[in-house]
Amino acid sequence: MEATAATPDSLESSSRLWSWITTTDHKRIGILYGATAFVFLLIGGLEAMLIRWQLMKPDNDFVSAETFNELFTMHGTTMIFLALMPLSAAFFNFIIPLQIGARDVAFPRLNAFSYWVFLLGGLFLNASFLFGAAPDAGWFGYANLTSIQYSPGVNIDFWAMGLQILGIASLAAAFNFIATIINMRAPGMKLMRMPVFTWMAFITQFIIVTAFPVITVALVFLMFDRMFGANFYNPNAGGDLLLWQHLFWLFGHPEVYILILPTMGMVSEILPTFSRKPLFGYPVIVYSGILIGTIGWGVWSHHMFASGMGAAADTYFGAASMLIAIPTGVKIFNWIATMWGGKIRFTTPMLFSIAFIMLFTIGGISGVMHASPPTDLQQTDTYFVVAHLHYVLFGGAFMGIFGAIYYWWPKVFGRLLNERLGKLHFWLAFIGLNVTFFPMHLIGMLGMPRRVYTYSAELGVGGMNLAATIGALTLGFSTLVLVYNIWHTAAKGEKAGKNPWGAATLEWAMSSPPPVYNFSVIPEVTSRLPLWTVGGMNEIPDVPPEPIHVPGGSYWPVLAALGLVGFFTGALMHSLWVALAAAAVLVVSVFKWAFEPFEM
Amino acid sequence: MSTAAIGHYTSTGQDTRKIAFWTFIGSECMLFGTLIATYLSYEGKSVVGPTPQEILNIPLTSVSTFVLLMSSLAMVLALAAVMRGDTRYSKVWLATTAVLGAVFLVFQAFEFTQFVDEGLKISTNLFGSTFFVLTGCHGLHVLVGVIWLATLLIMSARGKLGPEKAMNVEIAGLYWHFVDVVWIVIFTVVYLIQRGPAA
Amino acid sequence: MNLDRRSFRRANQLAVLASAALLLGLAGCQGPFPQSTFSATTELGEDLSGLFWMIFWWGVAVFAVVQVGLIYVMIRFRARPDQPDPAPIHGHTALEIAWTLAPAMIIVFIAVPTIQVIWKEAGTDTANALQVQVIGHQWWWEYRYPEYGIVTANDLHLPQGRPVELQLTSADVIHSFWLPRLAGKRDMILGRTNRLVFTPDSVGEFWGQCAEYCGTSHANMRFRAFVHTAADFDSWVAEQTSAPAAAETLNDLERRGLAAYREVRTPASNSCIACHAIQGISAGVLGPDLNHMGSRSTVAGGTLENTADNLAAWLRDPAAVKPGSLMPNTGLTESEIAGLVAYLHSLR
Amino acid sequence: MSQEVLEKPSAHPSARVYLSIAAILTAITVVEVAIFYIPAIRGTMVLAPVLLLLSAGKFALVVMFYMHLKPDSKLFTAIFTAPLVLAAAVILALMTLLGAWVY
Repeated sequence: MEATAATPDSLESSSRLWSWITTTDHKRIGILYGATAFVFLLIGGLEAMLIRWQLMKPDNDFVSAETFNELFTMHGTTMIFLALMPLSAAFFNFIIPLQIGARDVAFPRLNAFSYWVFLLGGLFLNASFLFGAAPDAGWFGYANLTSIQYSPGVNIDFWAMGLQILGIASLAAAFNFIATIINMRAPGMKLMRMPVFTWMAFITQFIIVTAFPVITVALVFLMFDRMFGANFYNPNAGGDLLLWQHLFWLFGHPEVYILILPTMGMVSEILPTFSRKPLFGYPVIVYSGILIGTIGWGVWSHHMFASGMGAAADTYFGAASMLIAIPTGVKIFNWIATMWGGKIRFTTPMLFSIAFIMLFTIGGISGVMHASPPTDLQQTDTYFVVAHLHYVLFGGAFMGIFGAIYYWWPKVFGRLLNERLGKLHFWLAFIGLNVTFFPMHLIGMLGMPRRVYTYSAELGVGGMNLAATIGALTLGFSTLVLVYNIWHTAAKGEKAGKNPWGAATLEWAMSSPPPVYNFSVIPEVTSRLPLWTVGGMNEIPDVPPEPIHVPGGSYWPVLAALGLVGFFTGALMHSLWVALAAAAVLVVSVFKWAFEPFEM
Repeated sequence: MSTAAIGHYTSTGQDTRKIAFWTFIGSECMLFGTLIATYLSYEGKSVVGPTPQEILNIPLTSVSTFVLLMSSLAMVLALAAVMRGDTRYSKVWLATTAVLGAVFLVFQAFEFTQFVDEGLKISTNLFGSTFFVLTGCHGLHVLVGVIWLATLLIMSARGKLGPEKAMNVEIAGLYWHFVDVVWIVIFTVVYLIQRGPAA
Repeated sequence: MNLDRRSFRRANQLAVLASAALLLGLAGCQGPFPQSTFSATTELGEDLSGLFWMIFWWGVAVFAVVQVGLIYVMIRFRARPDQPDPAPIHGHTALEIAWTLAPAMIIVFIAVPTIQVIWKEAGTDTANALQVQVIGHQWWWEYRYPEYGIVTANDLHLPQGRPVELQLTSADVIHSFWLPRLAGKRDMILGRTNRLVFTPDSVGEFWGQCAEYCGTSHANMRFRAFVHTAADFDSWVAEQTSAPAAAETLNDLERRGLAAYREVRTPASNSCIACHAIQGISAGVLGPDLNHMGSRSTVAGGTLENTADNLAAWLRDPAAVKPGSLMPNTGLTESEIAGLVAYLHSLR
Repeated sequence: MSQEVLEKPSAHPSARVYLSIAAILTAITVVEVAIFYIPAIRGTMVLAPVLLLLSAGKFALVVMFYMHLKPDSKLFTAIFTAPLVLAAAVILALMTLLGAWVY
């Protein structure tokens, strides 16, 4: 999806492709993240369609058991690591510097490195399909099914190393954004004057920085078990299989807050704009976000209530998991209060944000249902949990992200997406989502476990599975409506001025798409809603009074990324030479990068 | 924070790289924390093979702990020298830090080979797996530190490490001290407090 | 602007109607659900579903409050032409406290009964409970009754009225024993023994399935539980502990099957006796115990009814019935299959 | 983390301070190893808490003085101690859940 270039004056460079490969401009890296993540979203969606087609009727033989197991593993891994997180990262990259009044992120080349490691990691993971050895132990990959004894193929090596690479990309980006948000805010923008999207992104980065090391260690243990015969997950040597589950979910639950907090930030930007009213209870939303981030670290074992940890652990983790419903509930009430007394315009972003509130509430409630350990004994590992997670991740995260795509599209590309096509996309997605996932609550309670490639007719859930498949096809088609909308408005879309929606935050203070230096003069803010407050910020002239130095591109990040991923490829191939050669490329690139004159 | 003039406006008056690096150190705390948690959770659960009491060499590791402590001292003296623009002592102390780090690595390599000879490999038992991954990960960090210090030494030798570059040395110092602090925890938790049933 | 509101309201009603119809229509027209969590028949199962319905109705209440509030706000405060910009309200502390305490109260109402049920289930005494060791294998179930010295597979037989304690473990990867109508689920992990205690109250056949993804044929790892009256259970035990019929009493078809069973094939791991156990004939432990296999309700880990042609289809090509099955295709001839089916079904 | 204008640069301590700290660290290490070799304490339950306290002392000394955390802005203290506390909590939680407190 070759995006239309940003304003012509900002992107003069010899060849367009090379300028994209060596770009260090946070806006272009954001577009790259968004485009790549959207392609992976379509791949993940295709996997979902195949899964639903196989489960359409009992004892179906559309795909083999092995293929189905690869499909549901890759659907989970792709949607979480290759679609949802990078789509959030696309908005982090493009919008955060604009919202805090900065010219770019703190370390532009590190930002480029993060993107290229992400892209190569995604290709590395999906290359497994070419070798007919796609990962097939679930996105969670419980121990000792992933051991060399029970998964002798390279499937799990692709999966474990793919996640390691993607982990490095997320960590590198997280350090970058934390430094950017702390140190590059415009004068006058105290922390409590930052836009809510930047706040939620800030919390998300701290969760990434503390959660990803845990899964990195768990994956290192798995790789040492598989490649060097270590005993971390070997019960015969005294190892405990629950070590993997604890380490994975210690990362896994903060991970789901990494997935949802950015979207809560997006919705908190969209609702005030289309209600023409400031966000209700800004400090409460910020503190409840922080609370969600911290309590999120104390609840991981609610994924393990059936593993027999004992009554004391179940009691603590059950109570702590229920506790998280309170800050989430507070946010939902604050969003509704934002709309209360407002002047609500039902544009596409607004529709998606309202649907986010509705569907995330349903997901939150079905979540509380299995926060209680005894009820979880019936619900865990069934389609009830599949319904819960899709209501919070699709109904929640993706609806919010679709809203944000329609909301910030004019700022990124200079043209508005077509509203009528947008509403068609919304209604198809809203109906498709409910038709697909609401019956799954019932399918789960009626006895269908998760991750089964088929089920018997006597189970009695054939009809509802058929409905879910029809709903899934509607969802698939709705996403294609968005693709058509993008293609249709690429040339003919309505031109967007500086502030097409009349929003209040800094990113709407410059032209769309923004010039490469973002702000002709560094903005100075005196209010949380600079564009809505009289004297809220200084005047931003269209032409910079004195020339602004814009750092050029650099090819060392992409080379370093190639070196890093090459090293993992060498490890996968059990070839020391490939690994050493790639490591050499990485080391040389890092040194060249460190000593390259790069004036911020 | 007097080490480097700040080129352009920052919200907190601190150096952006230093903020990013302290975040990195926080993240590394979680990495080593998980490794140590696994070591302690699995301590005493090995079914077979040499136990910590039988195989750990306390005198040798006490000396290597002392070596790493002294390298931290050398590091701060190096930073002080770079800040005062004293090129001679910058080179002396940077070299001392790097050499002490290398000595620590030699001690560790010797310890590893000795363990393997005495029948403790990564695949032998739980103790072998957790011990080698924990101390190996720390050793890798020391190696990266030694390479980083060597680079600074070369920069200083070429006269490109004046007081205006002191922040580079301070950040290298943060990394080095952190690696030393992690070893302090490992030395106590793994070597001195040998929990679990004696062989 | 009008178009948006009208299309919005009509489409909204359509969505609500569609979801409601779907839910009611489909739920009603299905037959009985053998693995439904709604129809528990033990005290443990009733505790679990009691908690579920309690939380469910709290959920419906919260859902109603949020959706009604949302829909009211959308209709009441939608933008009217040339309406002045609304007053910029930033917050309201009393409201914030109110809707923090309200969810907190609901959480307390949910948490207290939850904790009671947790400790009640953990504390049930198992003094005279029937001990059954349940061992998960890649993709079938092994049961052992130490009290009676019985080893069987896939069909779990239990007496009515007597508490039973299942000692759950696994022989390979992690499985999860899920018997919705009697006991909920509990993971089966190599190196640990988990327990599940319940008292079957009503006689009948109850279906269960593995709930933790355990490899290629995770979907085919099913089992059935049979609750008998005390008398029927004792006769089942008697039947299971009886010695197999002597070789002479077999008719010649069954005898041919016994010969095929005993035959050492090439490679040796293809021979039945390498993996299976029949009293006095073979003592293999990798595959299910075949003593009294004829009296079992299903074949191939609970996926096929135990009829002659199902058993024949299974013997002919195990991987077709259970993909990835560890039972190799031993290339049996049709006559060997016919003999084996007759012989195995003779083991009542 | 309120916004401070360019913070007054606090001078880094003199070499003498660093040397004294190095001496203390060495002393503590010697004490730790010595305790390890005293049979009276070795087998008892008191060994672990004492050694943990001593190493915590060394940890604090290095972090506060060599890493200059004490005089530096509270921002760095916050960024470092939050994950540190979380890591300690993870260690205790995992040891509890995996049943490591058995003696």
